[in-house]
Amino acid sequence: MPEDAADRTGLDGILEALTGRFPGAVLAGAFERNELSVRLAKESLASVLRFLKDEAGFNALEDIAVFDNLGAAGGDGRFTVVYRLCRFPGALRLRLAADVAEGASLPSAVPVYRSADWAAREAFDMFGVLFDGHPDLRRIYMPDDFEGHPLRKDFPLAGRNGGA
Amino acid sequence: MSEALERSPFLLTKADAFITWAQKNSLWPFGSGLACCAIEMIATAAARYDIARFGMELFRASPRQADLFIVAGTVTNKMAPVLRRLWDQMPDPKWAMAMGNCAIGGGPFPTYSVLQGVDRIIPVDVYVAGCPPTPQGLIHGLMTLQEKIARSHPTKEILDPDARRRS
Amino acid sequence: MTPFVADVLIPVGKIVAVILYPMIMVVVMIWLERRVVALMQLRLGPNRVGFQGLAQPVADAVKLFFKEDIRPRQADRLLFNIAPVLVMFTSLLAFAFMPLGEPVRIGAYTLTLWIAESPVGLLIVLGLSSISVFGVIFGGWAANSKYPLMGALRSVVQVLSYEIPLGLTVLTVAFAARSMDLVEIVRRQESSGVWYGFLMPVSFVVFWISAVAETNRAPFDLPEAESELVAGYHTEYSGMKFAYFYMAEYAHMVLVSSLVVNLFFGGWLAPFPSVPALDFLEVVPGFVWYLVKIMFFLYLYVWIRATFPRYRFDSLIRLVWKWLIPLALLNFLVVALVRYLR
Amino acid sequence: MELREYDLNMGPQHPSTHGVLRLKLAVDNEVVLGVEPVLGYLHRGMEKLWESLTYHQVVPLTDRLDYLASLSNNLGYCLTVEKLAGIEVPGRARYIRVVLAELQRLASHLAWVGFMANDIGAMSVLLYAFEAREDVLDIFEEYCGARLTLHGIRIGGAVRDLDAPLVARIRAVLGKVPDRLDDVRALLDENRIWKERTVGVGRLSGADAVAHGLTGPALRASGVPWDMRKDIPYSSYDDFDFEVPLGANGDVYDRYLVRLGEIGQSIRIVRQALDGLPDGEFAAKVPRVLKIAPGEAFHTIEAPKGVLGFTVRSNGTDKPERVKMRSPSFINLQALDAMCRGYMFSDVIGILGSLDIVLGEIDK
Repeated sequence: MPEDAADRTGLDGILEALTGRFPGAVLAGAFERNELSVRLAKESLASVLRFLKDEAGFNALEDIAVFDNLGAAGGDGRFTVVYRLCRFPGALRLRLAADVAEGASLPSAVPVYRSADWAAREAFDMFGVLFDGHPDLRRIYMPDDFEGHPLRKDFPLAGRNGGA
Repeated sequence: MSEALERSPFLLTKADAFITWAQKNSLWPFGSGLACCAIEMIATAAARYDIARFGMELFRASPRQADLFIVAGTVTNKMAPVLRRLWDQMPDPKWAMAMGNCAIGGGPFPTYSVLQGVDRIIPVDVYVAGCPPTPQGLIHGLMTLQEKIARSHPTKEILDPDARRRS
Repeated sequence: MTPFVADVLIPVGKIVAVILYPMIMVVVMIWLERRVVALMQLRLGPNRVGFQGLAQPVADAVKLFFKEDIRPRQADRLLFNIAPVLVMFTSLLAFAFMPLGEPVRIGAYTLTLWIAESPVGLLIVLGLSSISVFGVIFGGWAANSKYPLMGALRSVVQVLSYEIPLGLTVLTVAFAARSMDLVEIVRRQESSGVWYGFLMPVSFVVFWISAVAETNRAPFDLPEAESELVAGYHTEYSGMKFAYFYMAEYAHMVLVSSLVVNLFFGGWLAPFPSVPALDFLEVVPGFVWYLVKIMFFLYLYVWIRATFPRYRFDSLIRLVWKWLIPLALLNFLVVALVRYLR
Repeated sequence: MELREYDLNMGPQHPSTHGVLRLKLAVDNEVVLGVEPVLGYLHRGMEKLWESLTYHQVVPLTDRLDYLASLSNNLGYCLTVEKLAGIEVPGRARYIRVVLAELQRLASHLAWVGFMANDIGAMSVLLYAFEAREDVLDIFEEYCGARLTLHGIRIGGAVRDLDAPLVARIRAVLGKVPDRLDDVRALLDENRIWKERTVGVGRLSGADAVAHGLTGPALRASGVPWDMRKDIPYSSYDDFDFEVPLGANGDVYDRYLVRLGEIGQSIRIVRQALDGLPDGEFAAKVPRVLKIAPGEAFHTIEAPKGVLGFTVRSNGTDKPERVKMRSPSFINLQALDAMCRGYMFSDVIGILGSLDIVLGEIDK
């Protein structure tokens, strides 16, 4: 991966800017595989995303991934919601992670990134993570009368009623 | 008249032979594809494998005009009622073909949202195995279906309509 | 020649022949279209059923005959059943006025190769072909579901707006031949020695384009657009009713092709009557020439269908109102002036 | 009698929704007011299934995501696992992967041209494009035995070496595809009806495209030069020189031109890769039971439909704890509503076709 050196300075600058602007929010910042990974408190998510898009130039939200760490040691929330951002010219990658307890909600990214709409609906459908501020949060894959959230660890692979 | 059916007089078998000859040589498939098998179905209808030679290239988009329902792809629980209604909309002498392992028995997806086999909702005449079946496999399945139609007795049904329900 | 034979046998024979003629042409047309489109698309087309697939249309017809005939419960019973009949009836009836060849002398009796000859034959054929639109409208509306309704609405607008250039160009031919009688038009082309297709090429082109649009064939096949409206106005039809629509479309094509041949390419005349060197072609009977020319236009239909994509609805209407109608009017003016100055 | 618009239901069984997609259209006579796609009719629960399979067993299932470009899915997943486990892929294997991925892009774009033209009414183009695609599928069949779901790229490399006869065969097919493509171009490029149906239809400006998160040919047709093979190169793509075709005003016609341009570039890449094929192993030694230390990796590739990303999280066992897939068609389809407003009903078919979506990848 040739872009090691040049990238670090760009990402370093962003880490300082983030910790400067949002002192309470940024819990941890680390460099794994030359990607900046930042753990945030979920309340500050909307403002951090707004800052990253407007000032830091991260114009594309590539993916919203949710991890169910049921039974994993520690961690204040059951679900970890990961936002993957990318800045187009210069191709900088950023990973924002926020922990959410079961049943709790976190601010939605739709006002900032329009492509978060369906990704959030998928996260809700599969995990039951609630996003407040989302235009119409309802199931995207499963039929509307489906109970339970399939991708949770405690949901059986073959489905509750034996996958009739 | 029904005991005459048992002896299948010369006149009736001749009529059967003619009707089934027509039905088997003008099988219009229903142009509905679900997943990967649909692409192989289209490749079978395309230039190189060309099922037009058997008169089957008229993929009818409306179920009303189709005779053969090729279930090509994975049937999910959300799609099953739609599939069942499409099957009911097709006019009567109709045949169903489960193309690909997903349609036969859920294929590589033993999951919460996949119907484990389309024969749970519609009566299937021919099963074509493969994931996806090669065009040659599909044509072999179509040939088997043609043989099955050739053996059927449509006149018995016309003269004795509730024969199917009894058998 | 006893009056019985003259008054009953021959007319009945002619009527049966004129009914069978489009039916046979439809069967040939179904086979021809599937084979020619296939050969244009690098594939073979039906060649397993009967010799080279010739029995394919027969198999289709018999199969459709034995299909269950579904009428949706919410469909309007009367209109749903009338629509296919209307479409088929008008196409077949129009063939009665189509002169298929030179009158044949058998002993004392001259057998005219058409059923009816009327001074306004042309108007009747045009009137009948526009009545078939009612069949499409009834069929689309009666099925009481959205896609057929959209197909019917599109067909109404398309066929009505293409009637205008059709009528105008036909007028120029009537002008040139000074009569509306189809037989007279052919005779006039024979006597004047030039076919109107070459005399008025603009009329022919405008007529041909609106004829293709009139029969809802590609690239104007919006009412039964396969990829948009599922199957257009005959989505809800199955079995024999659908077979009627299917055959009526081909019958309509054969009708329009024979009209084009009759008006612009000298019905049963051997090619290039004015060129003396080609007189040896006269030995071939008129009916054969008539068939050859029709086959050419039917082939043209299939060729167009295999090459062109489909128009969008508004560009279709823009084409006729902005281009075809002004062109037809201009052409009519020119022909009228030429007639006046002559 | 007041006129009111009615909603039209297109799908989940419709000749031109490319599979089981359902569109709820609010239509005023023929003008589209709004489009709401309904998904889930092909949701097979892939991500749940992957959690109960080993790393190697997941690869054949990725074939069934974007079933028109199965090798690209394999490549995306395998690169992510290699990044996570730190597996070093030998040079020859990287070149073979580039050859396979670009041939797969060729086949996918050819299938797209066929379906797109068929939706707009030009039936013969479908047959021409599929005939060219059959030649490419013959190579795949000879290389790994399958036509559509190939499972030809494994963790650590490829399934088999590119021997000399196969390389010669690939060069022969690369020679044949362009003139089959010329037939397609002759039928469509300057066709008045085709241009009337596609020029200016479904227009999306560059800024809107980026805001909607569009990627792939649909984004590049709006003039935004973002191609993962150039910006974040992977599997030694930076060794090859090729251009990224761009469109000017982001309408259906530009997407058509961009994809045809990409076919030409893919042929160029494959030729360069075949010429410069280094010798060595065609795959790295990867243990049959692959256990990866806990961690998480995210990697993206330029699939024929757009940026295909995989997030793999491991927990030390031989089964991934979670595999999340970023599907390009899923994000691209979100922009359909913005593109279709104000156009005619038959344009929705053209615009949906120009996005080149595959339901297996959207519904997972």
